[in-house]
Amino acid sequence: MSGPARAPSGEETIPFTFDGTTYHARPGDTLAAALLANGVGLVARSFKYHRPRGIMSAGIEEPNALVTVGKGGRTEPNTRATDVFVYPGMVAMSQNRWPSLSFDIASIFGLAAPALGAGFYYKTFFGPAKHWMLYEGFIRRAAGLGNAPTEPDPDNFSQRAGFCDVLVVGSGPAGLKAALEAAEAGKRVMLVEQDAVPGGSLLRDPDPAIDPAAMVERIKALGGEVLLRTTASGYWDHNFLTLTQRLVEPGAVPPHGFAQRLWHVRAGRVVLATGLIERPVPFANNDHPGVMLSQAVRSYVRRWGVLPGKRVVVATNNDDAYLTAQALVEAGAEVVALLDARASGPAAPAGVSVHYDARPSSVTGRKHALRNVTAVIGGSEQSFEADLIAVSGGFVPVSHLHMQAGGKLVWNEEAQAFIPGETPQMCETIGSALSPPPAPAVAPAGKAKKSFVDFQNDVSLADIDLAWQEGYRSVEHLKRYTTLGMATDQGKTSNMVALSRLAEKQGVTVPQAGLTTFRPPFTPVTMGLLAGAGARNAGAHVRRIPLHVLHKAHDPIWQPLGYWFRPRAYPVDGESLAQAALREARTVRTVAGLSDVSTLGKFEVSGPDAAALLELVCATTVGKLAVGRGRYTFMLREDGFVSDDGTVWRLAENRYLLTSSTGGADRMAHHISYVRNSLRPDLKCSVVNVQEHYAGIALAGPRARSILSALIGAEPPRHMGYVPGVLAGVPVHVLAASYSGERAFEIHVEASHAAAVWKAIEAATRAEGGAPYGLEAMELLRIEKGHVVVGGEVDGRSTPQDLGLGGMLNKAGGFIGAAGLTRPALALPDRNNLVGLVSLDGPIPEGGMLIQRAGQSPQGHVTAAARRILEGGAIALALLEGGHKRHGEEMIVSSPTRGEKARVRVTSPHFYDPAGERYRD
Amino acid sequence: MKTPYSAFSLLRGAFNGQKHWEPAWRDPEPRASYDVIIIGGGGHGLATAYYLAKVHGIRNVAVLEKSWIGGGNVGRNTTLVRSNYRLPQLHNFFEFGLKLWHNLSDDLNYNVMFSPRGAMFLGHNDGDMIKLAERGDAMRCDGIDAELLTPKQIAKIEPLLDLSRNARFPIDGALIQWRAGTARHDAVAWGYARAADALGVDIIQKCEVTGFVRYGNKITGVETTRGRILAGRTGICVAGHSGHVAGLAGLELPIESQTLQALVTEGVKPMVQSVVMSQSLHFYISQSDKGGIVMGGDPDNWPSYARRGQPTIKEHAIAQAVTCMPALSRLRMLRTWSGVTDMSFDGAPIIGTTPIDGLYLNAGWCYGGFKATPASGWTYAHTLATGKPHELNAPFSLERFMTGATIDETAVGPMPNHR
Amino acid sequence: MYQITCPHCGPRAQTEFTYERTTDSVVDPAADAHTAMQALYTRANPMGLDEEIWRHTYGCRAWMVLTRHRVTHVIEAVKAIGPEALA
Amino acid sequence: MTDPTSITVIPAAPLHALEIWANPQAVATRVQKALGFALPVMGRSAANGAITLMRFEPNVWLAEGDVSVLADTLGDDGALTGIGGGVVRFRIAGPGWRELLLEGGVFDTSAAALPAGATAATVIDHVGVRLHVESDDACVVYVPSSYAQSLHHFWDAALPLLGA
Repeated sequence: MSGPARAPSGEETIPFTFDGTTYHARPGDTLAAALLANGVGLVARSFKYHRPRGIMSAGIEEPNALVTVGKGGRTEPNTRATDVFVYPGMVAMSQNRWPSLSFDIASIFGLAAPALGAGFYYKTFFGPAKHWMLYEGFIRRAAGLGNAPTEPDPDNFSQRAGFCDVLVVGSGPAGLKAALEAAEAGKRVMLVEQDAVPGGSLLRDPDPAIDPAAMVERIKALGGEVLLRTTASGYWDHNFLTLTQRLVEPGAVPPHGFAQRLWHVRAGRVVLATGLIERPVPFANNDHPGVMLSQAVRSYVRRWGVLPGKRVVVATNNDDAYLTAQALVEAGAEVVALLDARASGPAAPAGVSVHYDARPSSVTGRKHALRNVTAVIGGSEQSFEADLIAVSGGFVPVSHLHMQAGGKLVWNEEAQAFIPGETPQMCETIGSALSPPPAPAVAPAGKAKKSFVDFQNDVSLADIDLAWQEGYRSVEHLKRYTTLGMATDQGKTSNMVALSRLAEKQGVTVPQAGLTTFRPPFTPVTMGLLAGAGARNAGAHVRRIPLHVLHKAHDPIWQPLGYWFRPRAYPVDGESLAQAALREARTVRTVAGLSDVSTLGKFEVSGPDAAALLELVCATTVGKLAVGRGRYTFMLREDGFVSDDGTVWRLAENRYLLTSSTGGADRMAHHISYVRNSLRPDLKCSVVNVQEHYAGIALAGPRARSILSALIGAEPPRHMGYVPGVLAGVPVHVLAASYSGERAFEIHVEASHAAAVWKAIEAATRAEGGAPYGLEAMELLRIEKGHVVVGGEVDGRSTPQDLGLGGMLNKAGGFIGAAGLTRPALALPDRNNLVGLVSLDGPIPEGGMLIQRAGQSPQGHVTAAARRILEGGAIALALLEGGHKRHGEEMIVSSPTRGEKARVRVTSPHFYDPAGERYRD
Repeated sequence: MKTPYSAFSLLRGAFNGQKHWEPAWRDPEPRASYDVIIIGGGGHGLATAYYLAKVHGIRNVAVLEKSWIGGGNVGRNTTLVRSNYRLPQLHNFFEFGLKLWHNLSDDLNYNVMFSPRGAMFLGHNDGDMIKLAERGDAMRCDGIDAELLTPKQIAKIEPLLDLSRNARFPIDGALIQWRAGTARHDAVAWGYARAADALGVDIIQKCEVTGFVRYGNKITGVETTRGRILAGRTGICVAGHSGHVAGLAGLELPIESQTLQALVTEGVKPMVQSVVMSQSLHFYISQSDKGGIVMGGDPDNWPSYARRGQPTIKEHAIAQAVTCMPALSRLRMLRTWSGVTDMSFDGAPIIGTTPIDGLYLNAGWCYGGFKATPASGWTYAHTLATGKPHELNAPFSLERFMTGATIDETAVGPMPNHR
Repeated sequence: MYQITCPHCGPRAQTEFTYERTTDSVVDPAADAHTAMQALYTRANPMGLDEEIWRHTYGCRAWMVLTRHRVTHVIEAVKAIGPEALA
Repeated sequence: MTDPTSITVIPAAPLHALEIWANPQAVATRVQKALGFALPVMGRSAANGAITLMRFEPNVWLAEGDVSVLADTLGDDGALTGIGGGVVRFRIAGPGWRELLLEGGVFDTSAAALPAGATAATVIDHVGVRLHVESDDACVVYVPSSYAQSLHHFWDAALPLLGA
């Protein structure tokens, strides 16, 4: 084509650029329509051979005309020019070419094509894997299509739930009618249309009796929801569909900040009015710019007033293409020949010469258009000078959603097409997808090597033949070996052509040859849209502790703990983390410190059977606790390994408080609910998760008792005791439990009132020379004390005996995990046991391996490393094979990844006050 | 003999229209009996047959495939190959396999495109980094490569990762295994099939096992849709459907079948060099040679045999990946697929004998079967040839669950849906 | 995404639910060790209907048993199993 | 122009979980006597001037307000447990509240599915929330305190989208 392909109307008011050149479009133009109108026929390069490609279709099935649209973080590579509407200032670029679209060096790959047939890469590039990587580097750079953006995406993506009685997909004549009827019957209706205007095939073949816009208004007036630029892309179980809605065109700036919306729709019934896709025709060079689908040509002529060619050959095996010839003639083009593969056809437009038993065999072309079409007519060849060929190889029903829904397909011999059949879901297909026009099978007339089937991936008939020859005969093997149908169009135009060839090779009918399945999505879906709001936070909101604001005032170092953030240390005067943590830990050892322990798992268990439930969940005794007493406890999984630990307190006759680790809190909540509701629904008790209800403040140190005593105006409980109290005017639970190894208390207070309590304790503590301490100091304290931590020593692979907790097991049994614990491997002497390590030289690398000599396979590893808080010297906790019996042994901790090493002596894990004299009464 | 694959032979084909290539494998009729029958023509089954023939000289072998070879999980995964496990039983096993991977293309005379581009686990906080160091140290002490990376070093490999400190999950470092990478999944199945076929193994497609031939406590063959076939030893190798096939022999397994989804985006020019995985988030991404970003996440953690995933599970994995690599936002998800995975009850595979004589089991690969293909085939062939496990698969016995010697890498216990 | 008809809340999206285990793998805390481990470590795992314990975790928090087909995903029955089912 | 849709944090109020594990009929009778209204059925609420009971679970009611009158009605058949410290209440009011709650959600908030007086527990943007429809014009959303700020941001960002 040369020069503009439509007469200027004065409406060409929308400026846009393609490869840096400014053009003008009319409102309603797709990029493809606008490019054709401006005489741009060469739009892209193919994937493998970099062959010149133009616009083949007028819809989402487009395999060739892929461009990059947008700028910066809004850049959308691989956008189909036929599926983006031009907006002012739109920037479009061609891709997969260098240095330019019209002169692409990589097109020399085309010369090597005879050696680069299907699967060639499986047969060469041998040698060590490193050699392959070298070749691969070239292949990778040559492959790919557009470039991904490198800047962050400035836009948001919405995800929204939708519900309806009837979801109609497609707003062609059948879809409009179905939607309107359902709306009139009082149903809740959603009608979705991927185009920007309703009408479907009516936009190409108007019917004066049907007014799409009026019907849409009527549906809306009846309460129906009509979503344009929305594609039903996934059909999932239980009539659940995902719809992708463009709120603005690709690359455009959204006024409300949201580029697209993903609908999660549950539909009572789904009506698929998805229509047909036209089949291309295989012949030599059938991928050249100027080879277009017949209905697409008609669309450009009728809907957009664009004439994609002036001298046109129409090639068909069905009646529909005669309408294209008619439209072309009406628009002033010359139809130089109508090639009908059949023996007869309907009446042709006046002046058009029809050839029967006529099939195109090859074309030659210039950059933006064709020059010549050669056909086999009867037995002989004939050439036509033409700049465009409009082809129709029949029609393929759009049955993707039907198949995604689990539906079956039925073969229609007359149309050589699969038609939607039965479906297990509440779903039906209506309209033209059920009745494609008759179109007989036609043997290709051109050379197989240049007759393309999958245009984007450069798969030709010869590639299909080669795959067959090499034994890749199941349709899945064929597809995978040739990459047929794996391009961004997912084989929408190639599947049936390829299947016909396969059937021909096998000497069977097409349905016998098989069919590949369609899986979501129908058309490609933007990743940011699928991520939704989660693109910013990985779908994981930060969880804020109740005293967040108070801590923030101290500008602590924060530590993530699951989704929580807790103060790790409160550095002052430019302290490092380690310095701050050591100061804080020393303060706790010598004076007192307070710490936020709000994120602990907490459960209030009440009722006459509360103890019975707790003795199932906990592996220690619980029922013997007196009111006002508590104890350390731990929980096992059913397989006998320790899953969590905490404390349990008898608050009142029939009321207990159970605490558990922060990291395991959600898991523990679920587990307790399972035990209570599923295993023992008969128990008379209530379990309430009070993790967030109570904020928790730990107060620890030699002066903790006196500080607290003054604050609550009463004697604090003795070790492992509980008293209710009032602090800063707020009711609190005071629990005497020590994690640090010092005299210590946990004060639990309703979270909404926790600030006053923290402030009072902090003030009193600071007045005594104490200070707040964070998780890092807590870690130093508990390691020195030899307390295990969930996620550290409690690693999910340890038994109570491994951790030195065996003596606390409930002798009566009956707890969850008792059975698992009896298995022989859980009692082997060489299991990993908890030990302490004392360094004989420098710091002990945390996570390092315990070995006896270099080159030996590890016998254990360091779970936590620290230093003696007051005395100095590196210590650690470790899990060591047979460790309980190896105290005194010298070993090496080795960390090759960090180049660190330490000589250590194996000891008891209790480095500090092993008798507990500092807090016992 | 088949025409060997080589660049020269390809060039020769350029002048004859590539007409000289024979079928990659024959399409034989099943014989009445074999020394060994392998149920399942996936990667593991075909590899097992290949090593039986090559290493043990047992060539009277049939691989029975109910559909088309390579159509199970070997054809529906994310092509990752690595041996960076924490527990020694696992890293030793997978490392043995990784060594086989490095020469697999030459061994099979089929380019499986194994590409050791490096696989890194990201760490998002100090706790993660210690766990990664622990894993790396465990590997290094056992002679397996692993290297800790700083954020700066990561930026050189993967500049598009969000390495800012204010990221929701800031990247504090990574543990990379340079010798790990990706391979072309279909080629692995086809390469093993072609090589096994060349050694005389019968690959029988469209042959579904419908029952077992049993004498007392011994399995002596199988009933199939193509008739009864007898065998000295029968090996189940149908990960994903192990529960179903073992059920035909009356075995109940510590396995639940779940769906694992994966996806690929439209192709773009190179943007991801290595394989990126996250310790705290549950996604993994790499870029295929065609330019598509291949990614996966957690399984749909409830039972299913449907090869049909749920969209919200995928969306969550994508959210995690886009958060870490914002440049993925405007790429488009092109294709999705699902595999049915054998979720074993400690997360580790099962390769070995069963309580039934003559019947062997290779199962429970969870979502890690692809990378295991050579090692699994090698050790399973050893087990089928000798009747005893190879030292590498000895820990992966079926009995370990009842004895308690589980190999629990993720340490979450027996419930696969808690993993 | 399934639609699960909660016995208490009616039809709801699967997102609100969590799967726990099959009924054949429930470990009775009173069972002897061998029986308990057999229950824990074997599953029928049929390519057909099975009974599964689910919880409406992010809804009414109640527990239920689904009779669900592993291939078609059709949920044939749902029954409540918590304390409320004893009333 | 209609009133915009608004998101407001309501000051903390006493909240309790009221769980009944035995003799539900007898407890229901005692509770009705004490409160002057019957325990609401699943998915509904009931109130007098001092207390609102909302039923989100088969055996548990969320009690908002002064529960002192309930203490004597339970005996050994049930218990009250405070949970108010862990909940932030948002009132979402105005013409767009139903649409806003579809963002990131999975639950049908249409008037037919969620009329005034109805209650429902569901998930919004990965957070477990409880809804109580005060009137056709407003819904109170009970959000775990730790997630409240994040969800508030999420809703604020989505406000300009209403009607788009």
